[in-house]
Amino acid sequence: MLEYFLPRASSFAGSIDHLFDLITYLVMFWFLLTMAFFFYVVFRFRAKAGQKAQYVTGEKHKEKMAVEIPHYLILVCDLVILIYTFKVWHEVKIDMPEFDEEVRVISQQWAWTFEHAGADGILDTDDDIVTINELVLKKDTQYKYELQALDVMHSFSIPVFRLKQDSIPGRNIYGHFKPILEGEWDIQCAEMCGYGHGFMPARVKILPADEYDAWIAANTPADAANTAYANNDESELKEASNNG
Amino acid sequence: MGHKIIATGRSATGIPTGRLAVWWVIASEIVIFGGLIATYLLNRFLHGSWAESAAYTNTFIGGANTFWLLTSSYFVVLAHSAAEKRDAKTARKYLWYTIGLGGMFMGFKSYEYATEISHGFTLFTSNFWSFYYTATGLHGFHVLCGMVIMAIIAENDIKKERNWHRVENIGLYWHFVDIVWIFLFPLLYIAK
Amino acid sequence: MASHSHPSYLKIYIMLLVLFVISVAGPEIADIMKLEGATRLILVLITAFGIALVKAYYVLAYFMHLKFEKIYAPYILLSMVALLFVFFFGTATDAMKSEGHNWEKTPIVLPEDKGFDHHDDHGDHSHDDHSGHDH
Amino acid sequence: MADTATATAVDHHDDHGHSESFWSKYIFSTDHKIIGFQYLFTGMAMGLIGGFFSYVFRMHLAFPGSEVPFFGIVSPAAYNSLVTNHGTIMIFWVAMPVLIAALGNFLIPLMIGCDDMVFPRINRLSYQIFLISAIVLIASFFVPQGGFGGAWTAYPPLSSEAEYNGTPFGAPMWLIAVTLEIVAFLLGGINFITTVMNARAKGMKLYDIPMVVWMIVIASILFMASVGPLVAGAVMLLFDQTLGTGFFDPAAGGDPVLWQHLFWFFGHPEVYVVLLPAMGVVIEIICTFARKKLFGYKMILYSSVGLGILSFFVWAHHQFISGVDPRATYLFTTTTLLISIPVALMLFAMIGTLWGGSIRFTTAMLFALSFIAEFLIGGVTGIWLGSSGTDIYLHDTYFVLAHFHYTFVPIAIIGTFSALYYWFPKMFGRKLNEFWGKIHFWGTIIPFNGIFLPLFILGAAGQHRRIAGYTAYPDLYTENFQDLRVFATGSLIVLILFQIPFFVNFIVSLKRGQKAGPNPWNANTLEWVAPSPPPHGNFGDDLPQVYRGPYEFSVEGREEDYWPQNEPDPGPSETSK
Repeated sequence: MLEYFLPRASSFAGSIDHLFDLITYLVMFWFLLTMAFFFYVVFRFRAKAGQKAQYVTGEKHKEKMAVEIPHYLILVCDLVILIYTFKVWHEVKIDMPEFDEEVRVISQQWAWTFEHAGADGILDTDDDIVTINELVLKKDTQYKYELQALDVMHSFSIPVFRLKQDSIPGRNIYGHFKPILEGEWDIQCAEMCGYGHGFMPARVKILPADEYDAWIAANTPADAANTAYANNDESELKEASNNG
Repeated sequence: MGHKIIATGRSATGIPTGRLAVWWVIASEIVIFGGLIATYLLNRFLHGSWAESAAYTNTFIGGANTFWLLTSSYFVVLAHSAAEKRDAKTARKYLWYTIGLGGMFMGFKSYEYATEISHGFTLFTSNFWSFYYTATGLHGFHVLCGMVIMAIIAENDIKKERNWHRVENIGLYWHFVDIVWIFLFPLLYIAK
Repeated sequence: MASHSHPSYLKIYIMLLVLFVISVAGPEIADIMKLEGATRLILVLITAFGIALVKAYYVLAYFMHLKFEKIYAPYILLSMVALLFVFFFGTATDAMKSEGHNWEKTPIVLPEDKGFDHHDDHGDHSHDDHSGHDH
Repeated sequence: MADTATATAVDHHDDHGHSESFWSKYIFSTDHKIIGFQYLFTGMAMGLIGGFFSYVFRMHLAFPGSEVPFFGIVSPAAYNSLVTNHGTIMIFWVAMPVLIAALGNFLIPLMIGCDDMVFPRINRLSYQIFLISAIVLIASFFVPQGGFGGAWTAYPPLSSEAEYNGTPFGAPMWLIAVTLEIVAFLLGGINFITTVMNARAKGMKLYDIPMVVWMIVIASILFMASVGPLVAGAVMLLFDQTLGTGFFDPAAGGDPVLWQHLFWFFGHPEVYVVLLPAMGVVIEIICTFARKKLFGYKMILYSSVGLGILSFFVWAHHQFISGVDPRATYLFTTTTLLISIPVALMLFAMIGTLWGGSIRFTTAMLFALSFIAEFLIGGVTGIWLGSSGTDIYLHDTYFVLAHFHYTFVPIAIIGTFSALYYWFPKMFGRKLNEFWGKIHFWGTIIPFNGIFLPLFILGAAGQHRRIAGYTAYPDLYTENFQDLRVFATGSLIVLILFQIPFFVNFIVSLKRGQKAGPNPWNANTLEWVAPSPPPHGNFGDDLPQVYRGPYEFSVEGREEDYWPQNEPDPGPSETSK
């Protein structure tokens, strides 16, 4: 159902969407059944003149079973959801597939800094490309991201990827994604991070291989020493975020 | 409050109401101190280096304080015994002994704080010391509260030979404060 | 309550004092016996925390008369302690570790690692001192 | 403890009404009913403040950048402060005082048949601390740099460092207010638990206690057991904020995630702390107006106890994606999905109670029935969020927001209204007007769904919570989504306008409402034995004695369809018990 609102731009977006659909079908079945039963009961047993209510304790075995049996069925549904959930969770958060590219995401009040590994595919080398509030990715490439926070907690959320991960100061958190669609979408911060929390938008740009290579070529810093790391230059960043 | 509340005199559980309430107070205090100790332990296991900080705490003063509290616990039990026999004089005597030992505890504690601060171990030195001051400070606050309540009970109730059950209730609270110290002592002083 | 027979308070008190002496002496004994590593740790843990538990039991059971109290009271207290264990173990998965699956804490240089001198810098630890100063 | 009186035989009860001044009768009274009213009216006043906050930020969301009537331009700082304090107020200063403290104070002594709480003066102290906490919170909006704006969860380092949150005075005051409120409820909770354990009427066994009293007691125990680590954490956070310690500062070796654990270890049981009393209220009302015995009293009781225990094992589902070890999630997902079972069991038992009944649609009953229907939506939407796989996407979106409003609004608003319509005759001796009550009911329920159903859609489309400036996000700032936001805001305004009939009804009925006898609804529980409104001391000199369970409605072979708990058995031949 989610793809009606947002395209699936990552390899695991489909799994999460399928889990969402599965839960929707199971839950909706029970929900509608219960609601229908509820309104039926409310309608059927409305007060009528001269009719007295029944005396039912709910303590008899048969009456208990009437309530308990649906719950065993609910439990089975829970188990189905649970198994599928474990599978999805493992795929998105536990598993760390072999990656081709690396990107470091640094969050701070109130901007995102993305360190792309550049041409050599290794972080912390001279050809790293540092961008602010713009994440540029190559389509159909397995990425590993490293998430850091400089000041307070933020949350790295790309709705089209169905990806979200809080960043915590004092921790490095790793994860992965594989963009499978070309396009440009929002990156949001999903954890309250102060005044500018609502105003730290970033964009993710997914380019086909050739355009991505061109972007790399155009942006690789000529002189690595000039690379503007966000944490060295906060004031500029805050300005950038205000404009964005 | 012109009339007696009937509710207070009822006892469906068989435990007098005042004592039952003290048990619940202790239950809620267990989770408060327990939460603090649990967070301390989490940090302690994470940071092996805290053992070195713990080496600077003064085991002698900590031990002396344990002794004061254990002894005061003994006295408060004797006060309870006396109160059960409706012996106001002995009960008051032992209550005041307990308060005196609580005072000893607080005195040693202040001296300990003073030396540590003069040696540069303040609340801000490191997280170990932050925990140290928070935990012992919270505990010291409870000791102080216990002393004040105990003095009120000794002078306001026992002297006038009424509300005898309050001796037992404050005693329970006092023992609990003692138990907290029994755990804080090895955590902060002995384990290095 | 008045009819129960408990052992003399004095006996309990003396027992508590003996236990207290052992718990304080634990690390000293370890030092005298020149124990190192795991044996020392076990000895200290037993003397410090094992005996703390025993002491707490005696105070609870006899001074607080929990042994003679209605069954509600010990259950109330025990359930609270059990919840603390739930909290501790639930939290220990990340708060107690420096690294885990797909995450790690960035190493922190704690000030006390640098070795404090006992008579060093009196009271000039302002509050922003903790963020990694050198000694 | 400082308040016990020795066991005495029945003392004489003065009729206190005439000789006392306004102050000693209404402000410094130790009467549990007056304290209940104090909590009720303070809670309602705070509810108006919280509701006003929601109006301001919903207006800002519907018409970004434009001036909100009665407020002005909403700056990002103001927006954050508004959402933070809206959440805090609604949970700590509305749901808890009204559902636990007001109802607990008013109902417990009446329902278990005694003259007051066991510690009346501690009870009064509890309210006074609560009032101070409310004043501190309100004052925190007016200090320099404004009120705290770091979300009601107050995650450090944002909440701990003024440099980050920008509110050097607002944040500590917010924390102090919350801590004082917790202390107030600890005192009140000890009072509730002890009263119910010890001061029950003669003959009232455990299974004769009305369900709402059970629920308030279980909620108080849950609160007491869960809040301890948070109190310790609040002290540490307060030191971090005001003194500059580093308990939660990663640079000093602290761990910000630890606060999340401390908070949610309390935060999740807290949901059930407010849910259970509302469930109890609904159960009382359903039994009375369906003229039915409660379906499975013990089953409901045990599942609520099980719910309480299980609620201590689920807290990390608020932290699935917040940096805890991903492997821990397996455990917490499992427990979270399991917790649906006891809740569903209780809802099914309520529907089972309706089955075979003779349902009278009074306003109180309508609210109680709508509680079941609306809470069901809130409950089932929790499955999407409890499942860690979908929570990756839905966490901190409007889906979460709509989900918990579908639980908290039925609890705090619908539950409170049903309780008010039901117990108003007992509180003030007159009935609320049923016609205006029904208008109020439909005017509350329909706009309520109008507010939050669109937010499910917005959440599924990926809009996050607490975002003041979604206009900065091209994917979110589309015409269709904006229509939904405007619709939700419009519904909110309708909802607020429809509260006016309620308040007018309330005030008019105080003076001119239809006079109610002691038992206007023909209910069984003990509070209906006392005169309406009950005098100080409740039952006069003869405290009632209990002979049967609280829900003996429509017993076969009896003339009336109700059988009050205090009515002695007529004889062995007629009893059907």
